[in-house]
Amino acid sequence: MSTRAASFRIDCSACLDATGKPIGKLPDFAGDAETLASLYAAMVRTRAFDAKAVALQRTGRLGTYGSSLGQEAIGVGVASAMRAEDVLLPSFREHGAQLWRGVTLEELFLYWGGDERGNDFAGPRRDFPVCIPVASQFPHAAGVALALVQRGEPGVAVAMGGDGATSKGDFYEALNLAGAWDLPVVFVISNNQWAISVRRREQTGAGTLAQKAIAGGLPGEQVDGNDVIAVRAATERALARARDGQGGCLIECLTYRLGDHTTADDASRYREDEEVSVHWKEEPLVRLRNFLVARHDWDKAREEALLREVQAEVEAAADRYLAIEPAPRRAMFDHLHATLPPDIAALAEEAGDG
Amino acid sequence: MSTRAASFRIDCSACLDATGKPIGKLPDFAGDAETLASLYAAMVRTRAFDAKAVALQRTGRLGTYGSSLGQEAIGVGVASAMRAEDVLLPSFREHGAQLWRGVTLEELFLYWGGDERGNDFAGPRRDFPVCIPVASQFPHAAGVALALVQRGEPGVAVAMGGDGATSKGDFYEALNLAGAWDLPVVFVISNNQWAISVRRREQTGAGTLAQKAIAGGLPGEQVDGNDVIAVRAATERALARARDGQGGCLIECLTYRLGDHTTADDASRYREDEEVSVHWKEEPLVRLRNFLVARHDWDKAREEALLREVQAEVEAAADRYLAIEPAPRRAMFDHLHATLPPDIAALAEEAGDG
Amino acid sequence: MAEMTMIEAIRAALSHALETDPAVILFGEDIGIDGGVFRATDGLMQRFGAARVRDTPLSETVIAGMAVGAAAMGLKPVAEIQFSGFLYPALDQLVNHASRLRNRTRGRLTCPMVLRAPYGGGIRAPEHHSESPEAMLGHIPGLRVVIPGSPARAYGLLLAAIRDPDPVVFLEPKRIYRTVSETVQTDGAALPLDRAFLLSEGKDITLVAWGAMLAPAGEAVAQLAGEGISAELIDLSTIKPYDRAAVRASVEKTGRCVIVHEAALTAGFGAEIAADLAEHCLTHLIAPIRRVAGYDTVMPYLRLEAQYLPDSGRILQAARDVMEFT
Amino acid sequence: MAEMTMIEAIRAALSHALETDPAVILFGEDIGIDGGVFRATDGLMQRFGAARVRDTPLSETVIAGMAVGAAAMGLKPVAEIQFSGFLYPALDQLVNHASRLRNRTRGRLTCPMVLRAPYGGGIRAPEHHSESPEAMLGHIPGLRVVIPGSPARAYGLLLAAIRDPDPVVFLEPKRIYRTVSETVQTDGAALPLDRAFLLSEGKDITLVAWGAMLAPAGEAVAQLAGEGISAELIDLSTIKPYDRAAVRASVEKTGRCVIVHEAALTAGFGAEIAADLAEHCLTHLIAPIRRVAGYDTVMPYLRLEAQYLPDSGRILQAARDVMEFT
Ligand SMILES: Cc1ncc(C[n+]2csc(CCOP(=O)(O)OP(=O)(O)O)c2C)c(N)n1
Ligand SMILES: Cc1ncc(C[n+]2csc(CCOP(=O)(O)OP(=O)(O)O)c2C)c(N)n1
Ligand SMILES: [Mg+2]
Ligand SMILES: [Mg+2]
Repeated sequence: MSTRAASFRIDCSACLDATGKPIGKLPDFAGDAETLASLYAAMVRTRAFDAKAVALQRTGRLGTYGSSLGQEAIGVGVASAMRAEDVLLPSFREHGAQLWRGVTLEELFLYWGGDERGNDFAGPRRDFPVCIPVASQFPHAAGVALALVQRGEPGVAVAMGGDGATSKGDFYEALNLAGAWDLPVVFVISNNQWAISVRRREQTGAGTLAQKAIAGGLPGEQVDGNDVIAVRAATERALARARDGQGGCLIECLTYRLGDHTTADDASRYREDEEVSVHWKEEPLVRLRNFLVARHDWDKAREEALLREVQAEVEAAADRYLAIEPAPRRAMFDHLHATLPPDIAALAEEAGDG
Repeated sequence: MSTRAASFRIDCSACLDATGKPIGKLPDFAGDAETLASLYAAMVRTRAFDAKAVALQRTGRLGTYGSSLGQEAIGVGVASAMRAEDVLLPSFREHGAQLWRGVTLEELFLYWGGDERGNDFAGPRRDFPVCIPVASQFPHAAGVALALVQRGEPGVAVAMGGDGATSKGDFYEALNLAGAWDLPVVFVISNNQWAISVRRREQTGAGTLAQKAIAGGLPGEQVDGNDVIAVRAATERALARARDGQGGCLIECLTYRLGDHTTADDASRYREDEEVSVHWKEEPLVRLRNFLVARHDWDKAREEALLREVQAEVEAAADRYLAIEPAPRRAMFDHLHATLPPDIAALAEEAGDG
Repeated sequence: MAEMTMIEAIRAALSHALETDPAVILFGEDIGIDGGVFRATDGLMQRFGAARVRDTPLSETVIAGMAVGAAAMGLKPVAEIQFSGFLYPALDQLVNHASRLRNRTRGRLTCPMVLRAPYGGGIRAPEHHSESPEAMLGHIPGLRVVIPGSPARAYGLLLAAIRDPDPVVFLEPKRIYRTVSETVQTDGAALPLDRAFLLSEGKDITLVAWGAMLAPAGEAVAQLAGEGISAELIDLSTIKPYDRAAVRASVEKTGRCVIVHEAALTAGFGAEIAADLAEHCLTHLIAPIRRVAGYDTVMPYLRLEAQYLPDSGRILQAARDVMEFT
Repeated sequence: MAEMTMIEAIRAALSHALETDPAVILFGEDIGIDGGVFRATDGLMQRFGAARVRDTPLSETVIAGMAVGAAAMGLKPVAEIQFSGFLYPALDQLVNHASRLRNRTRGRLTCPMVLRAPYGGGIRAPEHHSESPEAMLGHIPGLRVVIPGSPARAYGLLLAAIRDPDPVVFLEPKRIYRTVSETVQTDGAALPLDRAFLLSEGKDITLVAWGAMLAPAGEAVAQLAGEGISAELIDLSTIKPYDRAAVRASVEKTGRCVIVHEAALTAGFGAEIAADLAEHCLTHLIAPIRRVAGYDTVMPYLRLEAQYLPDSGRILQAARDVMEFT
């Protein structure tokens, strides 16, 4: 004899369709022109940074770089829902989130240019730097959330990773711990359909990535990740629940990686341009711009002013970055320990000033 | 706007209630007295081995040992549904499964007595030995299943672990891979409600452990783990699907650890006897015996004969084990590599014959 | 001040840290109501509450990773890995994060965490419960590795590890958790990290050991004394970064050295010590540097365990060989 | 027979193994249609099919664990870890299973697997992509660790690793994947494991190196020749178990030794080599054994990478110091 032990449901939310037309009722903030304009500007700024970073890498002035082209709505939507007291733990592809949080363009250029000083954020002092070992930031997020709870602070930890990251054990262990301890941590998965050359459906047999939350006893949901309004709204709901002591959750943001995996990758080896072009029709900037034009009288003049402003800002930041001298060899020992142990200090001497 | 993206359901099955009364329709094999008697005998034999192993440890003649007291129905139910060509990858508490598969009592005593020779099974040559690092057997099971598929062999990999094992990343990674590749592997979770001193509900926020399968896109179900008929039936269904190329699944067997975690543990430090006594009313042997008596004229005579026979067998095996001399020191190098590299051979010489 | 075993001294240090520093938090498997499988945290959850002494799910990766995240936020996590054999799933977090968080953020985020783990053989434990991984950990820049050699040193070094602003792996030689007691000043005084302890002075030969190997090494020293050989015994205590100056000074004095550890010989930490001497004290060496270590094979199950672990006999033999070398 | 770079030679070896042994199977991240991020498996999926050349989910633990399970069943898995910096989640499977499956089952189950991983610095890669973990792996009993030093050796040693009945970690010095070409006999002939290769004979000093460090070491040898110093250069090739006899013989001849590796100095594999010489060749040593290695700090990001990695200048300096020692 068989009885039902449990049942679950995963929902998917959206606010604007690909053309920018509203689908159903919009969240209140969508009525505020300033707010939406700032979200749009942040996405434009992110894309401009991306373009410059790729250009610098192509000319040997930056290291390997992973563009967020087409995924700007996720970083901006998530970060714009966060408060200063929250803590961001990004993957290597959430430049938009980092920039919104106050990491400077110059700091990002420095990091991707191969200089540790790029992680010494002047702005969000508690935010984690980019995490390269995939999914290893999720356990950190659990620890950050634990510290917030332990100290009675109001913040929430927000960890971001890709679809590939959901295959790793540390992602799952963190999810399970967050569920067991009801920690205030939000797991954001930027499902851009690819992990380098591996398709989303080859990554897991799960029909959605949101359903992985069920394994940890957390709520999971999908959202249109090219819809910055929907992403922000979903994140606001998640953060509100977490702040309210109702624990964490998983948000799967559906998007598409329009560019190569990184500047070291050649996506034409494993996917057709036709596939990519289809997704260009759904990218997040046009969509929000159409909505701004239709609802908040955005126009050519403002658009051009924004582009000029952002271009100038990015170029100026790139110039400042390029003007920064590499640190001296000795710097590689400066922050190994709070104070260098004698044993290692001796070796550091040997290294000399370089 | 929000739409449904996916929905799931977890069922729980049972055949006999705690008193041995049938619940609903029974599987065909339950009509066969011989089959049920053999399942009962196997559980009695497992319990007798357990008792002897604990006694030997208490008198310093065995190493630390983990009893399966109260969980016999799982190992016996699962193994009795398997075929010789299938491969078992057990945790450290599935003595019943190993014995049914043909591992000898003597081999088990040797292993738990601290002698590698106990893993050189004369019977099931492809079965894996006990796995001590929790959950690390699940990735092996994925590999075993891959090899079976690759070679076009009919077998299925059956990996068994505890409730605590479901918190580990390797459990999840294996589950996800099995789902992504549709591998013939069955994950059996013996949920005995405890991971040493940690309660099942402290282990995860998930309401069931079966639902963890959803994260890997696999079917998951619960079964009454004290009901050997139900466990065997569920395993038969799972194996049939896997053999049929329909992929793997997860079976959560609900049971209770009636004894200490191991002979090194003192459960009275963290749980009340009252709680344990409640579960004694649901243990698997009495339940099946009642059913045998009611349906298959099992009687006192057969019961006593069985106990005598099993006792004698266990004592004889223990005596043979105790008579085995430890291997010479040199043996620690015998199977390090197929042929000992010169570098290490030299060190082995130094070790001498011991 | 009291007679204590090492496990009691560790408990006393943890208890003192919890009392005196609200940022200290303990988590691990079975460290709460059960008090840890070796009782290192016995009574601490009852005394300091389930919020500060937490049982985790069975997840070593998240135990280590959570410690990194919590430490970066200013807590001082003291996490337990139940046995060092189960530390490997935590290694990625130690190598790629804990050891370099300060460095990669130029000091903006730091990682004042301690990861405790019982290690080593000699207690007839099951498979995978008796290995010695200190050499692997000792190769990780930015990480400290400490192994206490006595109850008093366990107390003082664990407090030092907890107070240290950087990550420390604290490996506890479980074989001597209860074998010896000594007087421990439970006054909250820490002992210095990165320093070796001179256990006995000598002029003829230097023995370097740590953890449970100090006992057989000590027996060897006594034996040698009987044979008119004056041996100096050094407890390395901090494996990484270790006290090169102390070891060099001793060998420059004695001209002879035997290094002892349980871990397999090849690429064991003894190799670093011998290599350092071969570079910096060569001209003082009267005899070859000998390493007495576990054999280069898998740690055998308990029936052969005693045949694998270095004992005073093997140490003595090596010392005599070195003394007789001409 | 053809001119090949190391990456081409590796591809040729993999291709030969797939052709000649149906038990061989390849899996890893992006090794299929993409041919691996360094193209080691370029075209192999297309040629041998997606069943034998498989893209895995992003799961290093299961990549290693699945290899163990498949190998125990008689397949010969050749798994790829995309960069050695992401090998740590696989370490538990290497230490606790792959390296000891044969031993713990007394030979009933074996583990003929190969785990390939590009390692080392020098290609301006992102954070975590440039480290050298060979010493940690070299400490694991039951595991072989091989590092090829040239295209031809990569071809022959990879075939040997695949044919070996036991587990091998095959670390590929990605910095020299494409820097040099040489003629490679692609006739399926394997080269011996556990043996060092003598790259140049000399009588005054022995240089021991492996992987990408052979290039600067070779430059140093040439420089020294110009200065009238005859240096012997040994490519260790198999790190564990290594060819102690060859290194000892060379140093007994030259009396001097400099060991070079990219990994951090402390507890790097060079320590084992120096320690072995300090025990077995002490009386032949004319000068201290020097190790030229990565500094004991975290591998810096690319802007300082060149300042961290040993170069011919540092090797030369060490060799000259050793030669001038009196
Ligand atoms: C643990 C680990 N394994 C492998 C890599 C190499 N790698 C870098 S990004 C990447 C794919 C990540 O895919 P996804 O998580 O979907 O993020 P995306 O790149 O699509 O944003 C891989 C395999 C890594 N960085 N970390
Ligand atoms: C990776 C790992 N961590 C810790 C341990 C120590 N340990 C042995 S059994 C156990 C609890 C296992 O609980 P569960 O999976 O429920 O199995 P059970 O013992 O209840 O059968 C622990 C923590 C281990 N063996 N492996
Ligand atoms: Mg992706
Ligand atoms: Mg359990």
